[in-house]
Amino acid sequence: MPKVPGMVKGLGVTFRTMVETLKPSGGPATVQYPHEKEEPAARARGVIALHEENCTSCMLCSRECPDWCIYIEAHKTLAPPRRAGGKPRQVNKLDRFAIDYSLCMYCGICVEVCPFDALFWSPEYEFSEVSIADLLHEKQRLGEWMDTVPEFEPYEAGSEAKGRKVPR
Amino acid sequence: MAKLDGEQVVRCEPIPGYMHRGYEKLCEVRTYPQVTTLVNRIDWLGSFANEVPFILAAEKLMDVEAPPRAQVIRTILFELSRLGNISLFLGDLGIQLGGLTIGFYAFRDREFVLNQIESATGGRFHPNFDRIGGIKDDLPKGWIAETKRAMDRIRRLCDEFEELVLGNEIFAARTRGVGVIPSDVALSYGMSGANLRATGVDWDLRRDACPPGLSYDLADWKVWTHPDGDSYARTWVRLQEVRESTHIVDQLLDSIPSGPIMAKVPRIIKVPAGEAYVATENPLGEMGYYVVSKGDLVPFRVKIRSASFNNISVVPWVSRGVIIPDLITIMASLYFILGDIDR
Amino acid sequence: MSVFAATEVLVAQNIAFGIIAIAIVVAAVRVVTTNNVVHAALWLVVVLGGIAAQYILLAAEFTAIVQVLVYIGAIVVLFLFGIMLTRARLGGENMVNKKMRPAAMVIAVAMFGLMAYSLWDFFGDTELEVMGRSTAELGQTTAQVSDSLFLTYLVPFEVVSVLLLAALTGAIVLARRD
Amino acid sequence: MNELVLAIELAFWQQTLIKVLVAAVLVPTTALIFGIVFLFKVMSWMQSRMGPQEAGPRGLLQLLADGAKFLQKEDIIPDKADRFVFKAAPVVVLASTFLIYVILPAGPDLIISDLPTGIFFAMAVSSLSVIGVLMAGWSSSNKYALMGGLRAGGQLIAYELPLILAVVGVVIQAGSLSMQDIVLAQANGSMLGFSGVGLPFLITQILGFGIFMVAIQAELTQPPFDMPVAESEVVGGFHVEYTGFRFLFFFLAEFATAFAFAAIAATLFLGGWYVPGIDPDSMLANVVGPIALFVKIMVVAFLIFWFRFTYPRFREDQLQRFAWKYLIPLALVNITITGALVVAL
Repeated sequence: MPKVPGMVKGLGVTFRTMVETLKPSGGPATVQYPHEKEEPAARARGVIALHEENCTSCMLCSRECPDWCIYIEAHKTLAPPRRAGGKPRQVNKLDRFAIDYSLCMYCGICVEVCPFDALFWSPEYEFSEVSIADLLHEKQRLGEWMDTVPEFEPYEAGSEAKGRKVPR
Repeated sequence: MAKLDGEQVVRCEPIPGYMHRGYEKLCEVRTYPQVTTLVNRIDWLGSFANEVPFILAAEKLMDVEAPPRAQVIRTILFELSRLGNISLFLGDLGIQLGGLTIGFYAFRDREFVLNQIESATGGRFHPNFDRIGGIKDDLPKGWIAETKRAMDRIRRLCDEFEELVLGNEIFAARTRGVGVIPSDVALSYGMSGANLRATGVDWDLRRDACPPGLSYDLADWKVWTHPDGDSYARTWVRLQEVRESTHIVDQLLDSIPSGPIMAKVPRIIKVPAGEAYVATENPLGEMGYYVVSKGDLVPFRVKIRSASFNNISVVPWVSRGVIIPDLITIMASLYFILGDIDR
Repeated sequence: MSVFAATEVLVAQNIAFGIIAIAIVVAAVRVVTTNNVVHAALWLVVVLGGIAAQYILLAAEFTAIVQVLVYIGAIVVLFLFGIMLTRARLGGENMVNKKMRPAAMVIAVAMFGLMAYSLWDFFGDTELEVMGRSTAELGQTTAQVSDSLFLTYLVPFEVVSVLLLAALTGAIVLARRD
Repeated sequence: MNELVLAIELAFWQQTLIKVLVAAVLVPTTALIFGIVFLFKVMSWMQSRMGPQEAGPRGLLQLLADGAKFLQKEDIIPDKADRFVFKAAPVVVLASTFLIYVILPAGPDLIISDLPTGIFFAMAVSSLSVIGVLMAGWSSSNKYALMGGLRAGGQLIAYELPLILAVVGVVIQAGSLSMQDIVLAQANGSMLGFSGVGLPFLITQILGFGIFMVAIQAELTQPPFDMPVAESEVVGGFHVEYTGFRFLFFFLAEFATAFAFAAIAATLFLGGWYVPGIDPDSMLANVVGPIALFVKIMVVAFLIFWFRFTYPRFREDQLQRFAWKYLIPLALVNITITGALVVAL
């Protein structure tokens, strides 16, 4: 068989792609964004959600954040005792928990260092704002995102990692 | 900056520094876990690969070693970031030479690699997944099968690229004999990676000086070289490297041992005093971290040897007397990432 | 086509001829008075284009198209090319030699007089025949041109071709560096 | 010659006006809009994308949307630019393109002006665009624009030659310069004694067709010959400084020229408006003709865009060498063979 010139072969590649795109089974590689949405991976780092009940205002996340974009304000208060008749416990009441998403690098260190499972990654990615100052989200908004946090995925065979649960 | 005589280059000198972000200095005020989030951004296309040498250097200082499962997964992700990086090189070369479609193909299939990186690490571009003594998390269920499909896609991209670009007479006319770098020049300028292998030097850190913590010995693979040293050779070597990389990933996926993914390390990491230099074969070439520790929470000094800086230092030598369109080909085929030059 | 229609067209033609002629004259004056070399070349395009338009009005289509192809498409482009490669400066140039203006004017007027006289002398008061303007006849003009070129004037045509070839070869010989 | 079949007798200028409006503005514009959007889609499909979707049904009105977008943009003229020349350049380029449509037959009677030297006229006016490009490049007072303009100029001059020489083969075979006659010659031709489908010159002039396609690819400054606008070398070439509707003019001219050259190629090599089985003198041909022509144009335009989105670009010197060393000699050989065969048969 004589050698097909490379230029003709190249034409074949583009033509094949065109046929592939038009075939119902193939389809284009792109999606029409506002109408269809791609499903991000369950681990995708979209936005950080806060489970407020678990937060003890220990400030670990705020300290470990590489660009210090987490703001926490809290005051000490007395909570009702665990057992009836016990002494009231002293707890930190969270006043403010805000993440400045214009600074956040989405590195995930805060989620990782949180010792009480208060921070979670949500794959939600549609939280853009018109003004950059509006990207400073307070704890109400962070709490709302808890609903979008998916369950942790099971691990691949051979793993010894412990499965975790998302508190609801 | 290029000084021209008509369309002929008299002298061309890269002037780096416009993207200097001071990483070496920033690293000195970040704790060891925080540094990985920074160094991710040096070569932003193969970001996981940037973490690895630093982590390995820290591990060397702390004298810990990641468990075998973590090592294999680390190596797989390392190769995935190489695929993500070099497949973009193939597309970028096409765009620089005016073939827009090639760029689209590269972006299309690179997406499969990025999706795999994302579903394992959570981050598409900046995974921040490597930890001293292991990796952050284990793989999710179904990842191995999905990655194998992605590798098939990448091999198909390689075939398409070979037909569309390397086999094309126009491309050959543009790149063959353009920007020839002999091996002694390449060595004296300290070039590394595919640029060096394209000059015929058979040198790959993955095979020749693989630091402990990566498990390339589990796979059976080949280092490709090309004797010509021109732009065509550089492209060819990279394409073979992508293909070889998919085979490495496939083999490693089959041989992931079971076990833990983290070694025993203290929660607050303090690295004992000492110095360590670890270099790995990154997508762009040799990347090394020289870490000096004084036993503190933060490194005392971090020196980063990135591949692009050395690779572009050859530009003044190679661009003498070439014409402008060839300069484009040379620059595109040398393949540098601005962040990797200036750090 | 009726005679009436033909004359009506001719009236329109005459008006168009006049308008274009005025435009040509204005453009021609600008060619020599502008300080900007590129502008001069572009005004020349207007002049040559206008002349092509006049040719069309005079039912000499073939000549008109050749005019566009050769003069505008090739010669002016080469002018522009040369100017832009060598002295592509925006804005006017003050180095233009203006001292020779009176002499140039005298020569121009003399030339105009000479040509006007010779035209007048030759044609005098000859009545030009009004041509019917049908496609078939117009087609003939092109055919006539080619017929006379390749039958009547074949030898001069070939001689000119050989001359051009020689000139071309000579140019290449002169331009070669080695 | 057939008279226009109209109930009322119209004065010459009225007829002209209607012809100009219908044939020069309405038809090409509509055809352009749909044609270009179709080509947009083709190129998207080749790149595994869907192409325009949002504007109008299936994105067919994308071009109008683009036009409206460009009209809203600020019209920037560089401070040091030669204002008048700068403003005139896009008009010259676009005008030279639209003049080509004047001689384009879409049916036995559907032609604005059946010049006896039609194809020659088309070649002549298409060479005018060089002037517009050079004007744009020079007046922008930008070194990249000037470089792009000069590259474009050199390229257009170099490829004008093979373009015309490739046409000469067709002209010799048809025995006429008139576009209408060329179509009829193909319609009345016969293939090996079988006259059912006529004789598209594509078959006899396959070499000429190849040269023509390569040459128009270069004339259109499209890949693989797009050095004048190569964004990695001269950052966009002669239209770097243009914005808003002036850029729109260049943009339109680029696609309209692609369309016009595709139309010429369709007429010269594929039989133009002629459809096998329909009598070329009948009224039906006037109805079917434009559609047939449009389909043929789309086929050729598809080829142009197929090449465009497959190949990387040549280098400037390779381009010139290719033109002078291969294309022109090949075209001359083609003419010689055609001439010899026409005389011999």
